Amino acid sequence: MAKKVALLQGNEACAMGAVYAGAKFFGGYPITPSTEVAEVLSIELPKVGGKFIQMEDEIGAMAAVIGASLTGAKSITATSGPGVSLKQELIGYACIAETPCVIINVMRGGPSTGMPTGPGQSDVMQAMWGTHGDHAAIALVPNSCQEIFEETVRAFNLAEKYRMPVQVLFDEIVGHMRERIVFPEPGEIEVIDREAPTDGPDSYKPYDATKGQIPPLASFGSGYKFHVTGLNKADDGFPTTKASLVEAEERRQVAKIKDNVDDILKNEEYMTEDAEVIIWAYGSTSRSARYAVNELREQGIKAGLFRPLTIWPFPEKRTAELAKQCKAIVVAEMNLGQMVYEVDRVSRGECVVVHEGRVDGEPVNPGQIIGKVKEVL
Amino acid sequence: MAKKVALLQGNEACAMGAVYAGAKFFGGYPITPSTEVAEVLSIELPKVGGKFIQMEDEIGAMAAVIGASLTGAKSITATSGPGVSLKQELIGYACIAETPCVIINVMRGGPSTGMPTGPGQSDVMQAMWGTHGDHAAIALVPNSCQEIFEETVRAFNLAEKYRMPVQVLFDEIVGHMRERIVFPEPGEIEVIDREAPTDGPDSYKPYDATKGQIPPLASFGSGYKFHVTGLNKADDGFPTTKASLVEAEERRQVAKIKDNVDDILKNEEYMTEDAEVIIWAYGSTSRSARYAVNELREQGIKAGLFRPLTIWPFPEKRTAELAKQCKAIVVAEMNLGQMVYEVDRVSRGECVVVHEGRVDGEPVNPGQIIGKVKEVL
Amino acid sequence: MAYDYEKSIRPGKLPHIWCPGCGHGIAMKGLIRAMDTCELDRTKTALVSGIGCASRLPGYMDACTLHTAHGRAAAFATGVKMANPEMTVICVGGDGDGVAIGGNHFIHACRRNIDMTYVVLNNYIYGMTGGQFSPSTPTGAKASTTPYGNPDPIFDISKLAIGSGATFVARTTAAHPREIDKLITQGIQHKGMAVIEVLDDCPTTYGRRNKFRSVVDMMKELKKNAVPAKAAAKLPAEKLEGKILTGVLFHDTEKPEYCEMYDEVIKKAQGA
Amino acid sequence: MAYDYEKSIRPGKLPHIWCPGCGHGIAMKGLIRAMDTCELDRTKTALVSGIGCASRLPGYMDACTLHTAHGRAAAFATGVKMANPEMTVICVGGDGDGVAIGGNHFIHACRRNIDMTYVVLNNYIYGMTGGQFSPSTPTGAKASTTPYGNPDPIFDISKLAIGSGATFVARTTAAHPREIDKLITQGIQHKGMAVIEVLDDCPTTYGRRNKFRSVVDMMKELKKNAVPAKAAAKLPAEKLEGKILTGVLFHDTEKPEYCEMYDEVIKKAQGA
Amino acid sequence: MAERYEIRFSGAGGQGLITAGIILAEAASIIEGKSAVQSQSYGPEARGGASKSEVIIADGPIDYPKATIVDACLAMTQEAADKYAVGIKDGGILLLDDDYVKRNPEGNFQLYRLPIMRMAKTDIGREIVANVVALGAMIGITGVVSKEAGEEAVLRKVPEAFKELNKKAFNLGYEKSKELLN
Amino acid sequence: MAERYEIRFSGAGGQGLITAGIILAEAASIIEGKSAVQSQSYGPEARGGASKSEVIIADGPIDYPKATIVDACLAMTQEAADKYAVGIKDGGILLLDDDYVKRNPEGNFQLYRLPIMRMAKTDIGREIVANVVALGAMIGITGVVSKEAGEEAVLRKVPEAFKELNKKAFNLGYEKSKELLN
Amino acid sequence: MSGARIEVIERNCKGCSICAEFCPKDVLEMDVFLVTVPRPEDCIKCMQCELLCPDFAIKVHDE
Amino acid sequence: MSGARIEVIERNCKGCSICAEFCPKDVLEMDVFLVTVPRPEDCIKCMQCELLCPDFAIKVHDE
Ligand SMILES: Cc1ncc(C[n+]2csc(CCOP(=O)(O)OP(=O)(O)O)c2C)c(N)n1
Ligand SMILES: Cc1ncc(C[n+]2csc(CCOP(=O)(O)OP(=O)(O)O)c2C)c(N)n1
Ligand code: SF4
Ligand code: SF4
Ligand code: SF4
Ligand code: SF4
Ligand code: SF4
Ligand code: SF4
Ligand SMILES: [Mg+2]
Ligand SMILES: [Mg+2]
Repeated sequence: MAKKVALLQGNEACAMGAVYAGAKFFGGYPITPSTEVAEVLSIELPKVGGKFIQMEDEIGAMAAVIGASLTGAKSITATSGPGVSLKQELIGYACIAETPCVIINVMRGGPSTGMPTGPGQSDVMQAMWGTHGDHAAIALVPNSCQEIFEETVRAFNLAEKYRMPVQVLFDEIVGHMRERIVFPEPGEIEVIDREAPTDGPDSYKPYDATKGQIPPLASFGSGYKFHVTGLNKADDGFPTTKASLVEAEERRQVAKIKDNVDDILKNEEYMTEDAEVIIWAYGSTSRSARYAVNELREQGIKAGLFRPLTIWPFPEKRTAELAKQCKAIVVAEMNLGQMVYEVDRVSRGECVVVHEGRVDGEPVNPGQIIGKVKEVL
Repeated sequence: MAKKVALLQGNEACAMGAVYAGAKFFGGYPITPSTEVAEVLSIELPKVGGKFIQMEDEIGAMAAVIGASLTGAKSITATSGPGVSLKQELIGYACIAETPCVIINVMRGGPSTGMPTGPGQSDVMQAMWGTHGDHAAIALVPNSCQEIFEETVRAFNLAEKYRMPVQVLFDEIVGHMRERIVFPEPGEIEVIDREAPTDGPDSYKPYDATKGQIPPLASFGSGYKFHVTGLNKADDGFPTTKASLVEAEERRQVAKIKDNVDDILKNEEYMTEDAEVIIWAYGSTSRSARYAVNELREQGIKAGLFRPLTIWPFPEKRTAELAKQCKAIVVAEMNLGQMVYEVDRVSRGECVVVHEGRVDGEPVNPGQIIGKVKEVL
Repeated sequence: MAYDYEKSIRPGKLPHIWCPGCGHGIAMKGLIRAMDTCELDRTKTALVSGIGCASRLPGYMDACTLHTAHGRAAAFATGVKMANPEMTVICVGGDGDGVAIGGNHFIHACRRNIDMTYVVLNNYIYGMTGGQFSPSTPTGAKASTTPYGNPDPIFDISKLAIGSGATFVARTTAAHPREIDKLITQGIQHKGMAVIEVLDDCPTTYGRRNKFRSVVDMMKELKKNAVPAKAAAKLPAEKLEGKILTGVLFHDTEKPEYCEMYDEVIKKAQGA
Repeated sequence: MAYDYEKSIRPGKLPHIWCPGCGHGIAMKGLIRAMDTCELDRTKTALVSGIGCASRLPGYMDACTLHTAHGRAAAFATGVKMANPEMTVICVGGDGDGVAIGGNHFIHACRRNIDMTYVVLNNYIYGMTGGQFSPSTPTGAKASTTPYGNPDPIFDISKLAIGSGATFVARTTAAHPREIDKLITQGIQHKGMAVIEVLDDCPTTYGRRNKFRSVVDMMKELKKNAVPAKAAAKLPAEKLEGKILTGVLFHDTEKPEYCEMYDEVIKKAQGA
Repeated sequence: MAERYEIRFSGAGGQGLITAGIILAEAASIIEGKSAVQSQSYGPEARGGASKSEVIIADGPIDYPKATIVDACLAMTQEAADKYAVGIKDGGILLLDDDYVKRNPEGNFQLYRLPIMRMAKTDIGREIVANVVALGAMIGITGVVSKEAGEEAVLRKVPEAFKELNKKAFNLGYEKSKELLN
Repeated sequence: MAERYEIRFSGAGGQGLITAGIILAEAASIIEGKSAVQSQSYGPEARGGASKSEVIIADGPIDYPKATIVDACLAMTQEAADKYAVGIKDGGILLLDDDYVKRNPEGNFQLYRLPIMRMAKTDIGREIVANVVALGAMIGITGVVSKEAGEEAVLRKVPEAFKELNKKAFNLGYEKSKELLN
Repeated sequence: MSGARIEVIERNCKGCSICAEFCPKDVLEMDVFLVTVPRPEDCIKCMQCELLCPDFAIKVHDE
Repeated sequence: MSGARIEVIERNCKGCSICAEFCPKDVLEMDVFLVTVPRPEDCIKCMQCELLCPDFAIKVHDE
């Protein structure tokens, strides 16, 4: 039987991906250009017995999402730059309390209110460093409607598997454009649920490292009574200031990502084998970059594309390898220079690293990338 | 006549520095370990006709500070990690609206609520990347009570001169410890006030680049009628989506810092001339580092200290030079690795760059730094 | 006869961005008339707003205008007023901006009773983002995020203002233009926190979805449902079902104003 | 006779961190008695708090306990309740946590009338951070940030709850221990948003600064100023100067509860 | 890239041109199995005056999702014509509403004019279907998708009650455009 | 580093030991012109049970502001003694309240005992000055600052009305400690 | 009573028809996106149109 | 009426003296940081002490 297909906006695909992943709770506050994610989920979630709530602000939305997740419901919120900035404190809470949840950031232009209806890619460093204190981060950056669907599912999987908030960032261009989506059949894409505790209610400890780097999380209401806090805590979940316990917990929470990068990283390469210049790009910009690579190849220039789908943790190993192989890396982003700092760092001076960007609300187009490539060669 | 001296906490020194710099408005919300800054200003500001207001939360505090600054009052807020996370959206607003203000972050331990009474240095990357969208940042990191006084004055000067928010970050250790302070006489330290417009009210444009990279800012109530917004704007202050205008404004706001790094950077070096290993440290950790350097030198190891007082913009040039000169750089910070990424980046593989940190609420002590130095040599 | 609004509006800013029939324009005219009645020196008048269609209003006005972040108008305004009490401070914004994300700053400004006038343009919807429900969207109504009808109970914004300590609270609608400037004028003249709720309309995102054939129907509905508070006092409860009480709802001249309270602090500090 | 509190408290957690004489401990006992009276299954009971001394309370209780970020208890609790309506949700927190930084979540939870019980331990100060004034610190009082006396007017927390739509609102004090559990019990049994304000004391950061010789004096003051709302109704205004009305202040059984409203949404969505 | 075909629909907000673009994209990608990307521009936040909707159709995958050089453009109002009848390729197609666009945009294109709004109002009796009339005309002129695919896509999008109306509108636009070609 | 001298005051919160540390630091840095750094530990947020206050005194600048190895330590309660009478250097000084500290901490130090609380209560008549008695004793035993500097620092800190009381308390502690030394 | 001169600022008028609908004397009429003034002589200067126009697009002048 | 057995949990008692002060029968007395029970026989079991103790440190048992 033929698969279900539809022409969907990226934002709509994101919502459908969440439903496919088993989302049962959305808490949000409307903001351009992310509103369609909420609007579609307000239709779809109640159909599957899920809950949609529009909270009083983005902070409340993030709080509700964490609270809901602690009852076992897969939870998601969607917003844009200003909302993400407001959520920073509670994103840190989700990290330290190790609560799975998915945060969609449909990136618009500018700092502050900026350019609400214009695209941008200027929140990518914030995705790693936005909240205070030490913490790990996972951030995904799809570049098509189909991929937004799939990466939203992957975001839920990673959130549940690693017990932490996962951000999916895509710019307004992919968020609002429409493409054909082929809906996967149930089971066609793996859907991961958080691990249930093996211990009984009496011996259960929510952060028991002896249960593995990612201890199982029980659900409120399921017979377990436990404590969750945003303070530094011991393995039993209760606040502590005992140096050894604090240090161990904080290091575990960062290590659980560092030690599993290969499972979390995902990227695509196009004509990189013999490339002398690599275009390093993600999101809608990577589409311009691919277009540029084709043009450049036609002109006999050995260009290739490296496209991360996971930007946090940073694809350090592969980027470093490519730096050794090529003459130059052109980092194309719709900003004034963000991921380029990471690319530059891991390249260790092995090749020229340059940035090509813009922040005027227009996409980084193939022409300017081609120009930059010719400039550096 | 002998100068006034007193034994003050770092937090108290910060408040006195603000008064010296001419602060006339404080808007805040209490949070450990920064409360003494507010408490002292609640005593001192009304004495000089200034205003102290405790707002309903940190967001309101940041808003009040920006609003007050637009009337011409030098304005300041003081908080700690969780509060800084909440302020992120409005820090971006202060950037794009180019409103001078000073934000004190007395750094505590952990993400989220973490360890309120424990020290940390885990908010330094957030100081650059915490808010969404492209923007510039200035962040200062004093390491003694006297220096907190002086750097608070410098923070106001830089805020007024460059029309932007300036953050002063110091950890709980320097914030709460007491040392002798020698109060400078009035005029002994330069105090800079924002440039007044030369144009009359009719021709005045708040972002007129023809007036220089940092256009003068008029004050509400002084006879000028103008518009301030957080949207991308033209030079007249009104929102625009015209690509060329948006791009020009955003680039100017980042360039004004890039082009003036030498004026903004400040750092101290100790025994670096012949150093084979450089300890790169700031805040209280730099005091441990200096102690370590002395010990190491006694043991015949050529160690030196590079101590930035300005971490944002990043002291790129000098760090790169040192990387060329030495065998290894040990970046010591009370975190799991933050500024070390920047040091690593600009070192371009010229020397070994390692991190020595901890996040258990205890200071990074000289012993562990010495150990690390010996390990890398 | 014909009123001269233009002298209060920044040259070249009209036509404004609001949709055909948007009630915000009617309220803006009322605000201008009130500012004229109070003879406000525009260089000493700050118009502060958050984000939203309503919040675009200050940008058109020839004054000290501050278009802040979503929900933060009252807090920015508090800073402006505290730092320079000479200024007349007027906040203008939507229902979402004022009492959804802005709720905390709104109620605390009311509590402090700081001398400002807050004009809420309540079109019971998030207009600018395309019509999601707001805390004042009628229960059961259709919005882009309530496809099955709105489950949320509403805030009575005026009641909230009274409950949180504002000392002058009044309400009217876009269909009562003369009352708009009358009430805003009283609000500006009142020393303390004044909240004026103006019920208006968003034909684009609310009207269509909720079966209003045109903006005119929305205006007529406002006209029909408005009952002056004085008159209402004499009516039986059932007669007030679904009605909107208009006019001055609360007025207290006893509670001290915040900036004056702070002047006392300064006196003590300097006296000591 | 002697009440068995221990079975509700996590083993080894006593003595608690609160200072000698801190009223929070008295309120905690009342909460335990109420939870027992309502025979709450602790595995189906969520105790949610923000940050502050009061917010440390859930950590001692043997239940599903959620110690959130400062001011966010009501919002986290809303997520818990919506996602699993089977749970009994009780928020506990201080005055600062609840109505300063937490004000917006507090009033919106009241507006939605979601089925939870919010116990505000109002010691009219920010205790945990060392005694800065809160929105309920009496005007004129001394706090670490009001060296010249507090210029801020206060929130009447119960009035705020009523003004924002809560359907059960009651108040008592730490000096009236039996009333604490009586009112919390009613709050838990009430279907909808119940707010119980318990006025207690912070001898460490408020008492000393404000010339209370001891915590006992603070308790006596609470006893002295409390007037049952019913009795007060019959007293002349001047007799009520500086008094605290106690007991049930507001009770509405008409307004629909939020989770039930949302069940209707689900029915429609699945019916369609 | 050769196989890309770019179409732009422009006019006043509320004229349903975004829908026209969506229907065309569905005809191409869902019904004819080609690749298609549809996108639009917005004014401040979610609203604004003149609006445009673009559809890119190709046989292979479409990388760059925005218009590069437009093959065919529709302008329903003067403002739209002035603002969006740009970046059209030499010899490209430009269809204007005969009543509402008085001034022809500068440039070297195959220019066509149809009184689209009037046709919708008078011939069909409902202004709101002007976008479908326009769609029919654009398909007729460009032939980027088949008449059948276009018609089916239209019918899939509209509720039962309006199918006939829209079918008439689509065909009217299609036929009239064919007449222009002869 | 040789010239560092580290002193720790510990006891129950509210016994005024932070003040004792501050007074000592002022005596050293403001009055005697040495370098001094005073710091303290806190419980959760701003409060908590046993508390400590540390003072580091040196002739030159003080880099590391926290204790490395303590030269002299005061413990006013058993809890404080158990928790904070650690990291004291071999042969270092430890002063205990004779009534409130029953168990001696392990370690090789010069141990001194004085009934500090009792002295304050009975001899001076006010428990709250126990911290000043303790300060006098610590200065007497360690000689880290002169008696005069200590006394002046105390007097600078207290309001007129309490100067006599505190002077007596300081001297009492100082004298009694001297007796111990003989 | 004598009529009035009613000025329509065409570039501001968005054709919402509020003025026409609320005019008690039917002085105004809509021409699709623009208001017109077919019967100025009937105007009683109640000012409703000017007060209610959201777009600063209609003014009632004495004549 | 016969007195009661009053149990003081010493490790919980913080010596706030609330129980002693509010005891109507003066059954309790403070010894600096701890409450003592010099006159259990006078106890009328009003439970005030137990109800008001913030520290779960005093219990009134039947005897
Ligand atoms: C922090 C933040 N969250 C959300 C938004 C998106 N947003 C802009 S305006 C608005 C609501 C506007 O509604 P209202 O205040 O009622 O004004 P109206 O448009 O209805 O006049 C929202 C949610 C934003 N700009 N910033
Ligand atoms: C975001 C944030 N801001 C501020 C603080 C600091 N803080 C912790 S508790 C508290 C106030 C506590 O007062 P209250 O809620 O009345 O509880 P109490 O301690 O009086 O029982 C504050 C301001 C914080 N932890 N997080
Ligand atoms: S969307 Fe609604 S509120 Fe916004 S301008 Fe249009 S009509 Fe007015
Ligand atoms: S500080 Fe106040 S509120 Fe906190 S525990 Fe002590 S007495 Fe209680
Ligand atoms: S003034 Fe009154 S009568 Fe005259 S046109 Fe306007 S609405 Fe009609
Ligand atoms: S009310 Fe104003 S905008 Fe509307 S039709 Fe009349 S003149 Fe035009
Ligand atoms: S029960 Fe009553 S009488 Fe007995 S000790 Fe306690 S307070 Fe006193
Ligand atoms: S009330 Fe409790 S804590 Fe206080 S003295 Fe009595 S028993 Fe001890
Ligand atoms: Mg609105
Ligand atoms: Mg409190």
